[in-house]
Amino acid sequence: MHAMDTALAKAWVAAAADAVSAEAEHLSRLDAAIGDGDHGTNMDRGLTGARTAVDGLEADGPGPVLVKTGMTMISRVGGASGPLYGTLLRTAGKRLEGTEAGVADLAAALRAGLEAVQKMGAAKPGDKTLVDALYPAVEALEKAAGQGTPLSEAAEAAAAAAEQGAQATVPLQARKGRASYLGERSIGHEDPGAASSALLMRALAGVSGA
Amino acid sequence: MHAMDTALAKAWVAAAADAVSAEAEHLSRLDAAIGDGDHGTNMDRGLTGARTAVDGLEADGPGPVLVKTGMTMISRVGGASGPLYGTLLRTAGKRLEGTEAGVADLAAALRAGLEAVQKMGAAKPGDKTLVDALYPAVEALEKAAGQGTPLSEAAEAAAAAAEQGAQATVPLQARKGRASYLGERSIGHEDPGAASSALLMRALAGVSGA
Amino acid sequence: MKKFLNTPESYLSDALAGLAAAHPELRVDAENGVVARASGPVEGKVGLVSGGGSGHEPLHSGFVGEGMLDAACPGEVFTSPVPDGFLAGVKAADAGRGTVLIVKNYTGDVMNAQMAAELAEDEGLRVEQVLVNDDVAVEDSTFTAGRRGTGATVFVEKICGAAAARGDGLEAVAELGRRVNAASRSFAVALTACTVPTAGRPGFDLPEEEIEVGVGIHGEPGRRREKLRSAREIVGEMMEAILQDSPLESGDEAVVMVNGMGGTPLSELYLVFGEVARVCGDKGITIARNLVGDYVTSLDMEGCSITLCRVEEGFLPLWDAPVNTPALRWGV
Amino acid sequence: MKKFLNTPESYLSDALAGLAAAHPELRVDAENGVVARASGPVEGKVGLVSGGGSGHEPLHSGFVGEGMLDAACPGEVFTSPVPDGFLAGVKAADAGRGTVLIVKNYTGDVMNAQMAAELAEDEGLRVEQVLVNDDVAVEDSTFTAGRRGTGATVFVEKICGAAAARGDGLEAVAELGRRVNAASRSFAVALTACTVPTAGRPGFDLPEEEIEVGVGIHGEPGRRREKLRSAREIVGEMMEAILQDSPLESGDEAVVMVNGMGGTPLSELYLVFGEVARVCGDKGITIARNLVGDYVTSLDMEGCSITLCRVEEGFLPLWDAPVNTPALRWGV
Ligand SMILES: Nc1ncnc2c1ncn2[C@@H]1O[C@H](COP(=O)(O)OP(=O)(O)O)[C@@H](O)[C@H]1O
Ligand SMILES: Nc1ncnc2c1ncn2[C@@H]1O[C@H](COP(=O)(O)OP(=O)(O)O)[C@@H](O)[C@H]1O
Ligand SMILES: [Mg+2]
Ligand SMILES: [Mg+2]
Ligand SMILES: [Mg+2]
Ligand SMILES: [Mg+2]
Repeated sequence: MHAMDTALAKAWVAAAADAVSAEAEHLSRLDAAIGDGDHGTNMDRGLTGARTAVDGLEADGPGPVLVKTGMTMISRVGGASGPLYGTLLRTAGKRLEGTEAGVADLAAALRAGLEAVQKMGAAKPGDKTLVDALYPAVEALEKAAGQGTPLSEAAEAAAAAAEQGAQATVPLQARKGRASYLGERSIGHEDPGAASSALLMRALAGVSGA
Repeated sequence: MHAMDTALAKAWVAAAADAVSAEAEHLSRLDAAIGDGDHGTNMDRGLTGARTAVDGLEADGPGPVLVKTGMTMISRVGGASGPLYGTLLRTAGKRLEGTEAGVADLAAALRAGLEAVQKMGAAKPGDKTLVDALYPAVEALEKAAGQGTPLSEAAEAAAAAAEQGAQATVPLQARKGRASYLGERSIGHEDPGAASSALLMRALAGVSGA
Repeated sequence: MKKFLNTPESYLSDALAGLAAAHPELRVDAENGVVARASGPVEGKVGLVSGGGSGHEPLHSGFVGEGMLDAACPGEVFTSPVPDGFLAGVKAADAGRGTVLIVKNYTGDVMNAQMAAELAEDEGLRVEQVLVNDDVAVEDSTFTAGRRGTGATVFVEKICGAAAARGDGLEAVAELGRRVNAASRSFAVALTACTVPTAGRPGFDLPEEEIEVGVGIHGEPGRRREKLRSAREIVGEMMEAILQDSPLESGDEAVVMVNGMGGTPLSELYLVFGEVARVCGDKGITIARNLVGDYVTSLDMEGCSITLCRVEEGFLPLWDAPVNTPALRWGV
Repeated sequence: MKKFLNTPESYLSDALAGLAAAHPELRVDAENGVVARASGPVEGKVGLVSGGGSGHEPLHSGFVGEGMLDAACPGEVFTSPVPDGFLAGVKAADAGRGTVLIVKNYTGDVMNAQMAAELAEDEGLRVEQVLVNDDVAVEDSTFTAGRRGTGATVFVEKICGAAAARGDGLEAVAELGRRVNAASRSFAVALTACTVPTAGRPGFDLPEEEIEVGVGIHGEPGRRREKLRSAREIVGEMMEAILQDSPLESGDEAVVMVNGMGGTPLSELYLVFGEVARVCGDKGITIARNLVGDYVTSLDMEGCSITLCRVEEGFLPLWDAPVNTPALRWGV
């Protein structure tokens, strides 16, 4: 795969929905430790809805697929993750205009999405949020774009970076979101939002590698 | 001991209070199985109060000691056991007029008390109540009175009969009091009121044997 | 045992102290076991008193006030008040026209109240007792202590309270109370046992996935133990027991209470009420009025009871009449 | 998990169906996530809406009615409503003079409400938001998501509701809500964790003899775990945290709420209130009004929160003004 087209975007959403469904209980359990235990249910509800919403969508490019996914998450998820993931994907999707998106297009789109997320939630890397997984993932995509890496490899690098970023949230003290209420007790647990972000990037690698 | 005087009556109340205090948790546990778990606390509250009440009582005979004990239980215990034990002892005490009560006097007094209890609570032997312990105890006293047995032996016989009667409540289905709500589930447990009645008769045997 | 308390022994008096602090309109006399209106007996009105063991809050002290009780007699936890307690309640309520004493049908309550009534009559006070015995879980009740008084107590207290407030006489208020009781049936289910403070541990062990069916309000085990099922099935069984025994027929109106036992979230009680409403709809019974919430509790027990009262001539206006108490308030 | 429910997934909609059956004066629209007055928006009045995750009943739907909210937006259990939900609430409340949207300070609630407010404004509706953030358990709040909104929400809803009812304008109602929030502080303690239906098990394990101090209302663990102590000591610690941060000074009046988290018996809440009253007495603070009961719950959690609001100019008449909702009712 050298670029994302409509079908690949839809496949991404479907794969992400599958991955989150399979890991929903795990995500909720992570959230129970430092939050309110609903992150898996929330993401599952949103992505299951999004998968159905984009399934029959007539779109001549990946942009509308991501926009639709983002909008579905906004209107189905609620909580913190709904607006954040919704904004991420809606903003990214709006940036993708052609029938196909190369690695550089995708990197730029997700950077825009990430910036919107950071503006909305005021989280910086290190605050123990989904930004900690998304930020290195976008950086990895940008680096791959600069080097002309094909999508499959770029997505693989992004997934690995996201997983590493999620893992790196374990020793951090949360400064944003519900986990921040726990103060020092938030240390020692993986952030559920970072974990779900890693799942999303891993799903992208999975469908891009085909 | 051939008869009960003021001192012996007071000693009985004190010994009964001690015995019930020591067994309060056990009595409440019996009550928890087929009732509401307060019988030990109830009896303890009542008899502790009665012991104090009769301690300084100026009385020239056992009658007023038992009347005072009964009245204290009525105004301190509540629940089913307060009025029942209160009536038992108050009625019995009223029947004892002299400075001393022999076995026959005691048997007649407790018979009168038991009849008042049965009138008040409408329980017959076999209904799985304190009557199941008191009834054979009074019969034993009556028998001893007929045979001219000394008080120490008579009380011993009454205690043994009460203990046997209490034990015999285990296989019965309750027909009176709170345990009756359990229907067949009341079978297999000792009735707490019968158990406390046995403690009272055993306390009498203890102080009479000295 | 995990509870907000200072010592198990001071639980009741500390809770009553808090009640007094929160409600200056009540006179709380912990020593004599009476909670009464601070304003005293109401001139020209029949007195209304109810009492019983504590641990069922808001019953009865939360129902003292305008349009409902004049006094409540809280006994020790789950233990009937002593005769002196009931008597103190009667004295706090009596304004010369006599007092109706509402008694839930438990051996202890009945005997202590009876003694109190005799003592009161010795002192020249007129007392009429109303016995509440609405719990259909007790089946073979004719040979035993009879049925327990549970949820219908709230209905009797509310309707008699309104009748007394409008000026009805002693016998009329008592007779009305008996009619309300006769028209009412209840059934309860527990998900967990409650813990009496002085006992320090739950009254019975109930495995995960099992429930006690036909429980009372004193932490005693129920008639039988069953597997936990859906709310719809549980309510179906409860309603069947109630309706089998109730005077309610298709076309009738009912006042319905879904009551929490102390540890049940309000959302679950509403969920249960939804199921009750469905059954009533199926049976052609119209729910004229309802209460959903904690009214007759068993300390921290998780569980609920359902009470249905057939609406008879005159009940609804009295139900709707103003009431102003800590736990029930409308029309004022 | 032991609960009265049909399926974990239908928990919320079944509970809302029950709410609808019990309260014909409410219009319950489970699909769009709105509970509103059945009579519609009130001509000439500023609309008042509050919303948030479900599981805190009676908050918010139990506070819809005369003198309080026009609409509530119940999200999924412990999950902020989506923007469409908040928007539907605003539309159900708006009578042309604008709507005040009360939002508890949680990341999700704030973001979803903000999106809804923007959508509403796109449609030409005026929306003022009032953010509630009264929980002093969150200490280093300036670097984080800030303080949580908990018990003070009830005070804001009641006082703003009365102000809107008497005809105050949009900015005035919102400004008053902000003042009430600024005057309020809360602190909560849990004896047990709650169980979210879809999770099926308690959010955290809490050993017998230990409590969570500084918990929120979403089943999250607290700031720290401590040994269970006497109610007097626990309340002493809670009050210290509140008073250290509160504008309350000796000589001031306060409105005080002792709130149960869903599984706490009323008698324990009164006991806690007694301890709160003692501390207030010691500090020279007069309790002008109080609420004791379940108002802002966390499903079946055993625990309680204490909220103190300093009485400022104009608060008390609005507090005392008539209110007629399922969960709060007086003066009507
Ligand atoms: N301000 C924020 N910025 C970025 N991400 C955030 C922020 N607040 C929360 N999150 C993310 O949201 C996740 C929680 O999502 P979720 O559990 O679905 O919502 P809620 O916290 O409302 O229950 C957290 O693990 C975190 O990664
Ligand atoms: N009608 C009755 N006649 C005789 N004894 C009774 C009757 N009802 C109850 N009891 C006795 O009272 C005991 C229970 O006493 P207690 O637990 O103190 O009161 P309560 O049942 O009110 O909690 C029973 O074990 C039984 O022996
Ligand atoms: Mg969450
Ligand atoms: Mg008992
Ligand atoms: Mg008892
Ligand atoms: Mg949430």
